[in-house]
Amino acid sequence: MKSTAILVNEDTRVLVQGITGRQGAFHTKLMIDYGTKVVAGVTPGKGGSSIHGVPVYNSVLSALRKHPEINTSIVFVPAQYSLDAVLEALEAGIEIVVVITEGIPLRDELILVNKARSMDRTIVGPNTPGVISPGVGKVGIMPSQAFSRGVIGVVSRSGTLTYEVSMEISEVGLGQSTVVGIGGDPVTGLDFVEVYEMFINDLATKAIVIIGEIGGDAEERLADHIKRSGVEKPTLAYIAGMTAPPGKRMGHAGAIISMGLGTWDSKRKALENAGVMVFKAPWEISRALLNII
Amino acid sequence: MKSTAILVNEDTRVLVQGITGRQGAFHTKLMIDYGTKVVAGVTPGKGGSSIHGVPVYNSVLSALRKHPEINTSIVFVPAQYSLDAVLEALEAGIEIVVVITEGIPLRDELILVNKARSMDRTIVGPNTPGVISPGVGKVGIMPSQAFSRGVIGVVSRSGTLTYEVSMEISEVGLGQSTVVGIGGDPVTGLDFVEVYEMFINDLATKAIVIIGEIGGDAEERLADHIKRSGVEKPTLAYIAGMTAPPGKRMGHAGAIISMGLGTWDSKRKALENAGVMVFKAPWEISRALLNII
Amino acid sequence: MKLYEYEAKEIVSKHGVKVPRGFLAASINEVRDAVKKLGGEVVLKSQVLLGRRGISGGIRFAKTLKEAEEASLELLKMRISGEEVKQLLVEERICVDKELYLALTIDRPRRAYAILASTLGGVEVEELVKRYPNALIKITVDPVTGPALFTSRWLVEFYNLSKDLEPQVLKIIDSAWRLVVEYDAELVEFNPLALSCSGELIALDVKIVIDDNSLYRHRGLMDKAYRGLSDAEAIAKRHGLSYVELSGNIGILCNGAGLTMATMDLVKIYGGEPANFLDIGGGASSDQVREGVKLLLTNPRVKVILVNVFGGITRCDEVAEGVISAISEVGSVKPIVVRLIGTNDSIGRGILMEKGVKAFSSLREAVATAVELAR
Amino acid sequence: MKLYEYEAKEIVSKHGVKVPRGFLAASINEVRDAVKKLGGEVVLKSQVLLGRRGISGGIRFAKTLKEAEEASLELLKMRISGEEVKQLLVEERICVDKELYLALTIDRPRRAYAILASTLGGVEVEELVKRYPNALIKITVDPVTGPALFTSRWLVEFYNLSKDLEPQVLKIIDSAWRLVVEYDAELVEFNPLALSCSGELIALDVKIVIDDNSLYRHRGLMDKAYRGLSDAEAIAKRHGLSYVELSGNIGILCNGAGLTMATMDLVKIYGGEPANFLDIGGGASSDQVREGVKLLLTNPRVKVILVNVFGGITRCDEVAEGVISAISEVGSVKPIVVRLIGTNDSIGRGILMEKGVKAFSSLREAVATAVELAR
Repeated sequence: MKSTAILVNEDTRVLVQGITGRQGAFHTKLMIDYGTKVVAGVTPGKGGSSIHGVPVYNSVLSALRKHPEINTSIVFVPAQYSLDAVLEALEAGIEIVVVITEGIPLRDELILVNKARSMDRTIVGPNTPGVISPGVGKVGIMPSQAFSRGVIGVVSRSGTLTYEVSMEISEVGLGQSTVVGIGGDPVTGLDFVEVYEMFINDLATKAIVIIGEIGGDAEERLADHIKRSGVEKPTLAYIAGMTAPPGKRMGHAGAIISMGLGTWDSKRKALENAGVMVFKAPWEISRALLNII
Repeated sequence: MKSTAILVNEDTRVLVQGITGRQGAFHTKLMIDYGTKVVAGVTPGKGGSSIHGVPVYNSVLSALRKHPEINTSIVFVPAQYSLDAVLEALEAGIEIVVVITEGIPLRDELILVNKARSMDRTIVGPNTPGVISPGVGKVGIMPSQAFSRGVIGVVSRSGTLTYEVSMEISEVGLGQSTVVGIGGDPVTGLDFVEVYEMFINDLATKAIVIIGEIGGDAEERLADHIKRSGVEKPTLAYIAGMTAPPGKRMGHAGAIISMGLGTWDSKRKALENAGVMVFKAPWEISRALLNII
Repeated sequence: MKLYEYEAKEIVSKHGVKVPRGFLAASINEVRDAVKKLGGEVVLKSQVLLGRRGISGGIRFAKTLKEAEEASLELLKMRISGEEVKQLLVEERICVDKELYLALTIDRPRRAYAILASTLGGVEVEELVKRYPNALIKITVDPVTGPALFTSRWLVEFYNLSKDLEPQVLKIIDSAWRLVVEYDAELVEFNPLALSCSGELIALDVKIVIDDNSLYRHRGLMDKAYRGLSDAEAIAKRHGLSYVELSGNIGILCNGAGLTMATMDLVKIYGGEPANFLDIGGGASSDQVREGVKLLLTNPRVKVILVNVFGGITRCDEVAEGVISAISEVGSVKPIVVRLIGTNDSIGRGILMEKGVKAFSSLREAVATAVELAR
Repeated sequence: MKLYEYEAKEIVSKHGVKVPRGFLAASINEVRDAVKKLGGEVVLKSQVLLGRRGISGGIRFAKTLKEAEEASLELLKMRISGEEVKQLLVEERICVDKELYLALTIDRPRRAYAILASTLGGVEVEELVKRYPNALIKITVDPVTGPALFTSRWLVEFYNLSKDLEPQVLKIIDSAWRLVVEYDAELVEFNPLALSCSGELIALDVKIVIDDNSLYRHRGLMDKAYRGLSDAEAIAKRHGLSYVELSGNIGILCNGAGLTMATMDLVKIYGGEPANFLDIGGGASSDQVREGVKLLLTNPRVKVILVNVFGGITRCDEVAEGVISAISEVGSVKPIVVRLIGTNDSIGRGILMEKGVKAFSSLREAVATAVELAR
């Protein structure tokens, strides 16, 4: 499979769901400024208007009827309506749905993620900064200045920490092929393993950077996968939370039973055991990359 | 992908769900006689007993704990309990579930078929005679004498009609690689297209025979698929119901809206249009095959 | 299993869907009462389960009491696709602005339910699909969670209705989905669904078909499953057989719908005419076979009987026993051509032989013989 | 959000799950009344939301009224993980034959719910997973349809219980699933689930955790979300901030949990000690930032404040305004080290500059400076 970027490429045509909201409107402008082809927006009841030159429709159905080239959607609608917005995008035939919204109830997330998987569609998120293929386009909310076109594939569970690490990679002159935020919630559409495999198959990606955090077992599952498949491209990781006191809940990870996993040490061990280098500061990663590439 | 049979091969290890029932017990014997490796059976409440030398367990869980090599299940449980039996098999990790049971409510079928698909497992049926790879094994209820080892892949929506056509193929000396009944209900796990693709990738299969009937649009969908993918192996079809008066309901097809499709003529046209030869009697198929192979 | 229109309307109106005011009437007197209670123009609708009522003249409009009496006199004498018209639904006539189509049914390729909607109401759905595909949309309905919230929004937009009608559309969708969940409906059709001159959505006709396989969990509906069947069909159904009357003279009994249809096709190809479709299903007992054969033996139109069984889950010995006991019970002298093969076929053939019935193993020979005998 | 044990037991017992008889008591008098009503031996259980109650001595057994009085006197003075014990659950003591574990929770890798069951009840689940994985089974629960019928059959077999107990197991599973459907529970744990000497299944402890993101659809639970929080945590929560008190002297405020933890890690690496974790989340307003900074300014343990914001959906101008208005409201003279970068960062830096606050763009420099100032 050949590609020069994953998830977001030259053919990406974007629908913005919740385009008339504060965040939707603001980031529509930033995406357009970055060169992303934002084709249409949806806000029920606001059909007929336009935002930054983008026509607004009452439903995804009417947006797709007018713009059948749309293949990607970005969702800014409030958490209460996110499940319905995603189902609407899927039913209309959209391939990739990037769910920016934070705070969606877990059960709604389970339903939407499973629905998309059963239809062989891709959900990025929820609670994700989105996807950026520097120089090609961004479907997300990340600050463009942190990124530059290059050869490192970045996949992350975190939002802002991704910008931090990516900026370091940009500053040493390597840049990124694509940067994917899988989302910070316990249940996500794409997971580390799937994005990792996309990067392995991506011609533009020469090395892969994983950005994780304590809690859950997403990093351990990736380590398992790499151990089974063997390291095909240099892979480096940065895990936040090394010094977080055990037993305290840091942010959104929630009270979900961790099944004995999820500490910084368990993640580091699992990844190193699979041949992944683990670093303790964002700038250490970019330095190490310079030695590899 | 290399193989010498599809769905049922040398590695097939079978669990019989509903093994102590009249049909379950009878066909367990016939499957064993045919050489199929029937490893265990399940009937809740009958755990600890045995049928034709096959140990019976109370649950699929305990059967799999004792016989982790089981990868295929055949379901004979009454329609009321079939949904639960299939869910149980899936949860226990069984890869292929062959559902013989007839008369399962449509909504239950929709739930079980979707569940299996979302788990990347295979359901054959419901309301199927099962699968036989002649000389290798059978997981089904078909009379063995109609089949012989050979090079023709047969896929059918019908039960007994499959035996009829297969017997003709056996009698001219060609035999079958594998024979798959996808099941006669409006909703099935595997469909024509999926089994057709398996046969295309199967080294043992030199030509493919489709057995359809009027009603629904399964044959038309296959024709669409073949038209798009091109004819990669000779494909022949026999469709029952050429002389059935329109508007009358023949058997199980039900009152489901046919979306304007489903007549004998629409199926014949669609298939011929895709390069598939359509015949009007079972023996014509075997004669035509002789000319091809 | 189909419900009568009046039953369907009763259910959906309990769910909050608007239907015309109306009364059921089985006699001229009852029609008269209904018309008086309704006042104004009325519609008289034959309550039947089969056939296409509209085209058969089973629906009449009446402006006066007299017109209504005359029309109902005719209707109550009618037969539609062989079914007697015993009851009429007498309804107020609705002033209609626009006729729409809405149905919830199975979407086979997507393995889900689907809502079908069209701006061309009153047309049959097969017609819609074939001739006006652009006037039709299909919205997938998850078989577990049901219609998503956006569905009513899409429909209002597609139908080009005022936003105020969204709650009414939602009620209609909800009603259809409740019928799936509570009654295992496989089709709920509102056709036409009228936008009335006063701006309301009113279901002028409602069709509900219940999944026969689910009837065991809807005991209340079970006895309704026999309505609209002919005597022979009712007998067959009671014994778990699937029977359809045709016009020829060769009675056909097989196992499996596909094989039964194939046998009918071959009879035709050989120049014969099938008298029926009779599928004994999978794993039939000798009792079921006996009842099936008796149906054919006692049908005066049947000249020859052709039994074609390829045993799999069905056992040929059971079939043979059924054939023999039917013959001895009825004492008929009609020729019976039997073709038996598959599971336990040698036992079955032995049983038949003992009673002097010859069993073929070749389908071609059996069909040729039956057609020959029927000439 | 966690419920108290007594609340959890109230709910599941309404669902038909057996729990010990018991009374809530907030004083010695109420304890006395409860013991008298119960008769016999009792268990006194501190009602707290945090910490590990058993290990902390928060559960006591008493054979006599006197023992119960003495124990509750001590318990009602206790603090467990900083939380005051204000109420006790006084329960009859159950004669236990076997202790089991049963929970319904999220299975992240399968993107579903799961039932976890173990024959080793009374042990914490993390312990079970790590040390006794063979004594544990996991049964997937579909997030829409809930537990399949076979689940109770599997559990009865796995626990090696008598078949008669299957209805009781079913009730427990149903109760857990109803909590997911009706309350968006993310954890329902019965631990231990006792097989009593009289052969009944009795839930000795029940833990229910509700998904915080779902609280908008459970208005009745919303005010309960603040229980068990410290004053600072409650203030933070009210403003949509995520706050955890730590032991150091460098107050940390960032956007995003990952960046906040990373900043804490770096502070440690540079030799400093974080005073807290404070995540303002994504897209925070200047008001939220102001309240967050005020929390740190008014915390006497905080010597230096380190603000690290990488703007994405959060805008640096909003952050700068929040910082400035917190300073002017509190009038504090604590040093504030700000690192601002990303969306609208130049506007943000301008706002800070105007008020004499220097903003770094390098994370390294900001951390080094904060640690230096805290020495």
